Amino acid sequence: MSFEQIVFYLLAAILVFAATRVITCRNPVHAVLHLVLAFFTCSGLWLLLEAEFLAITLVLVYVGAVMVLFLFVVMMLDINVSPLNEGYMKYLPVGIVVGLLMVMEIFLVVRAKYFGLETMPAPSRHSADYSNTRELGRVLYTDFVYPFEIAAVILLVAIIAAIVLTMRRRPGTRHQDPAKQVLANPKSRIRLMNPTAHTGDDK
Amino acid sequence: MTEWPLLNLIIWTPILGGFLVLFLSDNDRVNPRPVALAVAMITFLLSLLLYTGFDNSTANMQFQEQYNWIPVFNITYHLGIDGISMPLIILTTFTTVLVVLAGWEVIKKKPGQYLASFLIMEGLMVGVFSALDAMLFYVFWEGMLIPMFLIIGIWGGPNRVYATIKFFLYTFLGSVFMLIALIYMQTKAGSFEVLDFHLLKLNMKEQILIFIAFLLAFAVKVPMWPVHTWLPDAHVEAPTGGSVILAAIMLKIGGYGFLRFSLPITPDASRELDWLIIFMSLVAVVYIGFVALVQSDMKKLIAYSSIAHMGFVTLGFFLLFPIMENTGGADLSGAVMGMEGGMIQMISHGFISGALFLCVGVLYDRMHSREIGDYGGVVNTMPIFAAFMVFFAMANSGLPGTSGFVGEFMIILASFKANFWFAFLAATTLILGAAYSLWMVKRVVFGDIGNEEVAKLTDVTAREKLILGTLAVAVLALGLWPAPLQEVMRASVENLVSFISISKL
Amino acid sequence: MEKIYLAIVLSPLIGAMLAGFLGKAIGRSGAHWATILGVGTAFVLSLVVFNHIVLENAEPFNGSVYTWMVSEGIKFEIGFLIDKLTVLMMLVVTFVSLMVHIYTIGYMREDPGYQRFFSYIALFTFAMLMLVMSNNFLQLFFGWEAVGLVSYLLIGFWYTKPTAIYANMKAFLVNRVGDFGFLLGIAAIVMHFNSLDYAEVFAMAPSLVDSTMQVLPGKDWSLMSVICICLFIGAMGKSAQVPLHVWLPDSMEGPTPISALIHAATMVTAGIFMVARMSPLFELSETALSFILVIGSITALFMGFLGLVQNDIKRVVAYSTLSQLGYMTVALGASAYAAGIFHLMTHAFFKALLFLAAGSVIIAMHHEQDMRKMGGLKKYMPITYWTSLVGSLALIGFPGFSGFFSKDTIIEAVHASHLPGAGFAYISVLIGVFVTALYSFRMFFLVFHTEERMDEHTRSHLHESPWVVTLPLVLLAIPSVFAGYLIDPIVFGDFFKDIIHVRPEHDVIHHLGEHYHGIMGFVTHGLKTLPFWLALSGLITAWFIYTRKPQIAANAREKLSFIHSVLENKYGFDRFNEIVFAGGARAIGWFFWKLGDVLLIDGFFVNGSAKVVSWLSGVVRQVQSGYLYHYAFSMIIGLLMLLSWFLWLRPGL
Amino acid sequence: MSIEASEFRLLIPEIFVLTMACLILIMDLFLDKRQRHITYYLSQATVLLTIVLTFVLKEPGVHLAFTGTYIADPMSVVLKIAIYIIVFLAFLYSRYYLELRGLFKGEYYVLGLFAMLGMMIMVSAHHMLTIYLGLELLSLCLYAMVAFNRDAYSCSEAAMKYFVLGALASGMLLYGMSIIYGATGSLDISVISLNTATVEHPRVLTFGLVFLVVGLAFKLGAVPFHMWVPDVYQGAPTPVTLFIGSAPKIAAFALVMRVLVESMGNLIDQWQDMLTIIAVLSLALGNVVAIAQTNLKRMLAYSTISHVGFLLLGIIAGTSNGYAASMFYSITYALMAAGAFGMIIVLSRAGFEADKIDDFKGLNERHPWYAFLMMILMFSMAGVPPTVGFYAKLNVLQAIIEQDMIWLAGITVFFSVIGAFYYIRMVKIMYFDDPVETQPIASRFDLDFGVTINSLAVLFLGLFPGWLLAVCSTTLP
Amino acid sequence: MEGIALSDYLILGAVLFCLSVVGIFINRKNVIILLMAIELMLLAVNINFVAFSYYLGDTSGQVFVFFILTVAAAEAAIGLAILVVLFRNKQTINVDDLGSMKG
Repeated sequence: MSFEQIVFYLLAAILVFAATRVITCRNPVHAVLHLVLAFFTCSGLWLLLEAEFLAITLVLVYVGAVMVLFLFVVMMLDINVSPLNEGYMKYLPVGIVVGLLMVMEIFLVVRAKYFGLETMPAPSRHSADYSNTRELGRVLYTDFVYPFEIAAVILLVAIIAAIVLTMRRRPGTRHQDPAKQVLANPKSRIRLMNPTAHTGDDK
Repeated sequence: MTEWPLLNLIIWTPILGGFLVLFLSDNDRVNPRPVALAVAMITFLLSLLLYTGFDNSTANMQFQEQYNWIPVFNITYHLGIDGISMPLIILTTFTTVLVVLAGWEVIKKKPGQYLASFLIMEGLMVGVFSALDAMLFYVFWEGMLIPMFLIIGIWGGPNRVYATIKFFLYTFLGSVFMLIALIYMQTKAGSFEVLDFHLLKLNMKEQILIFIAFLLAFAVKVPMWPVHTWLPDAHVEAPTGGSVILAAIMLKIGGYGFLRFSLPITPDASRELDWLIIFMSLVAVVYIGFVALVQSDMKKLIAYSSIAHMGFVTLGFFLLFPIMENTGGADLSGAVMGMEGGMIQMISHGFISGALFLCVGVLYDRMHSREIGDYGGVVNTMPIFAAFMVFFAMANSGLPGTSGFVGEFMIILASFKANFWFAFLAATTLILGAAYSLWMVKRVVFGDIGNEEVAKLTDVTAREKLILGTLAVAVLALGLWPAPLQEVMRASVENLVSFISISKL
Repeated sequence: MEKIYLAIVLSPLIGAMLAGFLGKAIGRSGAHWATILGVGTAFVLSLVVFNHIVLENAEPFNGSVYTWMVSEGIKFEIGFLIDKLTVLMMLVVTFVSLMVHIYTIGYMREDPGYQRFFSYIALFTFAMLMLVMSNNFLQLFFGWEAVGLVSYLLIGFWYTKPTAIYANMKAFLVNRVGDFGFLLGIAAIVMHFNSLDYAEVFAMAPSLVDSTMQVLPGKDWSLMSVICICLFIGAMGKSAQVPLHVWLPDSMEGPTPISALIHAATMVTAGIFMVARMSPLFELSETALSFILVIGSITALFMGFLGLVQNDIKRVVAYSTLSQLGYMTVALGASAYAAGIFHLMTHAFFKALLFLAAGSVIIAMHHEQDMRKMGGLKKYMPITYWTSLVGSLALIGFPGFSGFFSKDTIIEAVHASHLPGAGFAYISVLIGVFVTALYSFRMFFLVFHTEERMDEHTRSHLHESPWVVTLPLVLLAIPSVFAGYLIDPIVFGDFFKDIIHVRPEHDVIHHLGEHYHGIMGFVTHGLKTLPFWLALSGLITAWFIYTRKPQIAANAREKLSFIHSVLENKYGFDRFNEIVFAGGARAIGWFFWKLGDVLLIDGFFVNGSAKVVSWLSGVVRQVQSGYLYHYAFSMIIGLLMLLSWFLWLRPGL
Repeated sequence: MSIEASEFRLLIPEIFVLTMACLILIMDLFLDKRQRHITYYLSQATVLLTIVLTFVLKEPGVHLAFTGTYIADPMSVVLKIAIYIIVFLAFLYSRYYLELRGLFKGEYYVLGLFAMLGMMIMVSAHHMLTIYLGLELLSLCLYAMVAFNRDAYSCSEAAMKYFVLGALASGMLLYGMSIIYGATGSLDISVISLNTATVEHPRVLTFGLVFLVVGLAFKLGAVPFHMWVPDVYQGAPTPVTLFIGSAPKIAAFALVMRVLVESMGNLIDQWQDMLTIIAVLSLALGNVVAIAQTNLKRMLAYSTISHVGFLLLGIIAGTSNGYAASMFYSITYALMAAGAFGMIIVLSRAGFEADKIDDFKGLNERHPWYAFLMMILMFSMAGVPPTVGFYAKLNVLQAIIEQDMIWLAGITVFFSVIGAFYYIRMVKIMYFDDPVETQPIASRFDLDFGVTINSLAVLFLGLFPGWLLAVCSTTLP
Repeated sequence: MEGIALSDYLILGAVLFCLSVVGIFINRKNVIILLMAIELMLLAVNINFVAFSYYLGDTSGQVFVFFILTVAAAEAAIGLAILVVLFRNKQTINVDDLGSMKG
């Protein structure tokens, strides 16, 4: 077994373990952390596949941004650690059966018979001066410029959507409105009222 | 031939007139009734031009009009009539005039919508009879359901919702399978032209399936036993006008469908399955006759009697095949008579059942009951009405001299040629028809004044007299001299019979 | 002449329409004048035609008025066949009708439906004339049903009387049963002869004598027998032969004039006329003739018995009518068509007379019809009395009266017949003679002799009827006596030559004719035969029992209580029909409706499928539980299924 | 590979929409609450101008651009214009609804425009990547719009369900794409289409295909991937339901065309069978379950499911006739759905959603014209002539019967009869029952005008369907 | 033969994919976990793409992954936003409580 293989199986094992924990953890914080672990191992795997740029992006974008966002939300919402209820146990066997079935089915397709080394030999490694980043960058701004623009729009939409959905003026909070302050004049500050006296016979 | 697009006028005058009525009456400012009557009258008069301009000697389609409509599927807006459809069109326009009159004072709830529905339906029904493009036919055929659905549902009796939904779904179920058959033939023939369908070569299996699809549609419409149960409900709940149109015209569309579609398109399947139709027809005559006997609701009784009479129609249409079998195809005598008898029976039933429903309507308007038990001795307070009622009941039981006799007579004569027992069972209608008609008359019209309500009845108004009188004249005229009607259809029927008798295989 | 024929038919129709539609405008007298003028015109013109056809011996007329329609080369026409048979019938019909019209003026004087009544009877005259003058089966059926319609309307004339409206429906329905057969007969004729025209059918009939048809699979029946029996079933309905006779006694619920006109003189004899008219067909089927013979003789005898126990004056006459119709039918069955028609004619006169006389009595008795409440009317109503006597004597066949000639001929003819059933028929008609005499004079004595049993009030108002009533009585009495002398030309002459066809081997009339030596000879011969003595003994028995020893009748009623109750119940026909046919039909209808329509078709298939769909809808919507994981699960299961199927399980991979 | 400047010409409508959306977004910041309608008018103007632009810039023939990621063909032009029209209607209907509920914010229209942009991208996508991105652009906008009414719990619940399931479906779709990529070595539709013929292991392709079909079925809302549809339709604010229920069906059709027909055309035997199962299940479940509904939006959701079944039938036929039929179906269905939801909006007012079936009771008494319009829509959905819904069904049936799939046609019409029940029940409710609601229906000119035009278009297209049918059949290869 | 086969990566992807799928429906408590399961699923897809891209020697797979990462981030943002809205409305993100609409 080559070194690469050892690394692969090790990382794969960690990945599967981390993924399992993500879906079984009762504490969402733990789940997030396991997901982070999964991302890390995955980026390791991608390095094996010579996708250095993506591996780095995964760590930077995912672990650095998305997962932090997750953690932030988890903390912000202050959700109780839910107790392991019976429903969970009740559905777990079904889940396992379905999951196994699905793995089986997929396995039967992606197994070595179709995607083994005989049919898909590993390509030779690129030379050291090969830059995965440059390669990606080149196609990204030429061949895929149109999708790239769309991706930008998607991010914009995400921003708009997130703001629309979550930003709100809390009632009861006081905040300054400079425009109003500028427009203020003495007349609007004081109002003279002429209250009528209560006579008692007006009903 | 005329340069006027006469058929188009007859179709669109009432439809556009109907919308006019609808809009005029929107705010109850305009009385919609005279407008509707005018539209109906104009349409009727226009349709008379069809009769005068009709060439009896040919079986070809006349007054044809053809425009491009949906070129993608070769669907054209193709109209035309022959001797089979022409009488039915006139029946339609005639009946609509009466129906408009019949609802004159009685309908107080949204009269504009009511009249508009009838006018629109009139146009659609004429469209059904004159469409020569199967898809156009289907559009009219289905479109017709909408106004009828509303008429029963809005102006109907207490159980109207059940009845109208049943009516709609029954007919819808029947017709969608026809749609499949039509499309199938379009894929074979390349267009939806009915006349192309007639010439289309189809093998036995195809024919049988198409025949069954048509049967579902037409049997429901006719209605034939055992898919008839929507009719009593629909009739009972429908307002008088609705019942009249339903009985007088809508049922005829099923019969017409057999002549225009089933028989010429699938002659071999028709021959193969003639036993089925004849069985269903005879069951309708006998079984339904018995059922009619025990009805306590006048409209239900008449509805069942309609089913029995329509059984005659389908029987008459399919006598051709047993006759062919008997004679080995050498002698077709009887076939034409049966088919003509069926046609005449359809027209006559249009008059008679329409009239009977109007009679019930007259009573219902006064007493708001259709139960036979609530009446008795009506003749004492409404002698003129009683005369009409007895007359139409007699016509319903096929008294010679009335139109009810002509078709039945011809069909019994023809069915004897097919099989003694067909004639035997068909002729039981003489007894059963008389039994249920007269028993009803006995309980409703004759006798001593049944109760105080009856004592307070007033006789028919001039308007009602006019309507019933017109129908009575029509019934009598047709019974005493059916030749003018029969000559119109003869060429077409003879042509049809000879066409059907040739196998397509 | 054609215009005259048309005028004969149309003048009563015009009268009827005037009286019917314009009844209010023209008033009561207007109505009776209009109709009497119409019918009178018809009668006079009938005489003209009689003169033309019979006396001038013109060729029979056979032509069409208009073509109803033509289908498949078969002409459906309205047309007239005027030959001697027709003329005879026309005369009888118009004459009796005219008499009845006149009589009605008196009889219906106080009825509010006066105009309507006149309209109906004039309409009836029209229909009956159309029937007898027809030259084809279509029109025959038209007239056949039209007279049925008017009969229906007239029986139910007093529409508030429950019994009347029951009776008229019964009459119509029973007639419809007959028409059912009749129509099948016509259909069979159309099928095999391809024509509706008498002449064509008769001409073609002999060539089809050996053809057969299969009614029941595998059994060949003679075509002519089937046709004739079917047609005769029609006649059984119209002419009230057992077992379709049940309507006739009940039809007495109608006003008496129509009992005389329709249910005695004319309409009920339509069946007899029809069979006589169809003699070229009936002659070809001995089976049918035997059938007719047997049915007729049963009717003749057993309906006569029923006359013995009736107390309603009109019902006695009605049963008598049934019995006499049986005689006519027997004559037809014995191929003595001429005798049958002859009896039809004489019977028309004397039975109309008897009915009208009974009506006269009823008027006098203030519409009391029970004989037990009459008696001794002779002195109050002399004209009625004497005319009744004439009628009764004619009825029982007393020598010299018209009935004697016709009835004796029938009895002799049956005696001479060799058809199967002739023996039974002969015995039946012989006994019938005795019975006829017995009930006729039972009625006669109970009404006009014996002690007066009416109440005081009625008695004080008893008087002879007005002239409009008695005039027809007298006018009818004359032919009741003398019509019999026409036996010479009608029965034994060649009056019906070429009209009525009799095969030589059936020709009993010819056989009788060999012994016929003039009227006087016939009368004297009649005095020596059994029927006369039977009639006489019947008369005397009646006289003895009902005037001398009334207790005999009472004793006999007690001793023979079983037979009496059978007779009272009219052999149970009514009960049987009521339970089996009427009740059975209702039960079947109820069964079909409730079980077939409501339960099976509507309940199970229609509403059932609707229920199934809505139940299914309710069940399936539970799957949409609202929980995300269920939704996800459904997607995953869907994915798995698709994967499994398409990757591994699908056949043909 | 280089990109010609002329290729941008094809992209002008998209660029225009994007620019305008951004402009509106910015401008909206400076608008006072009372001036908010300017945002609305601008958005509508954008949509209308886009119609003009698309129409003017259309070029005959098929044009690929941006190294095959973008396609401009007649089909895309027609579908886009249909989408614009529907979006225009959707914006029109939403205005008052939002105003009355304090939801009248510029972002709604901006999101709507972005969603439209997403649909435009989907329609014109010719690469798995653009397909995916277009789809996500649309989906993200829709997720946000569903949750737009932040204070309504049902909205957020619906949004959550929609989001999770949508992401799951996207994941499946992506998984499928990855397998296809692995099997054919490309993500470009033309290349995939070429390579499918020579793939060594067809089973792998089938495997990927199943995932693709599942993803598409989800977007369409076909059984058993339909579970989100009723909840989202019911929970979302009515204008959003209208938006989701109408135009995206057209885009989804385009998606199916691109993914299945254009790229997987060689595997037609397989996806035909898959779609058949899905279509039949959709027809059955949609029609049957709709009967039990009391909420009109939910009922229409189930009705959508059944309509999707119908739409799929045309694809199943696998002929250009069939595709044209589906195209016609998707366009006309979008029109009908827009009208039906529009009617709900018309009847609603602040605090009253009018989304219960019973809220329509006796509408004929209260407002005959609305009742009439709704009736047209209902009959059209039921497929009763002379409304356009009939031709949509006719077309589809014709296509499958042409392929001798008569049994399928039989099943289809059978379920459509069941379906007819709940449509005519609506008519029954409006015409035969007595009104429960007594409040007069506020009449607003542009809203009235919108529903009137919308419904009458359904009728008009029913009377003269020829031209649209011709457009559909000529734009397809 | 030595070396890591493509199938190994694919199987790993499959396992992750299935885990995430199972995660979605066995998890009944916490919506956040669902969001994470979705991230996991995208990760599985990404592994597939990257692996294919490598073995096919084609960069477009990696480009795709790049976009998936972008979209996933956007998706996560919106998903979390919805989650926040939901939480504000109901004070819970329990999946079991999301059941007001059904049938």
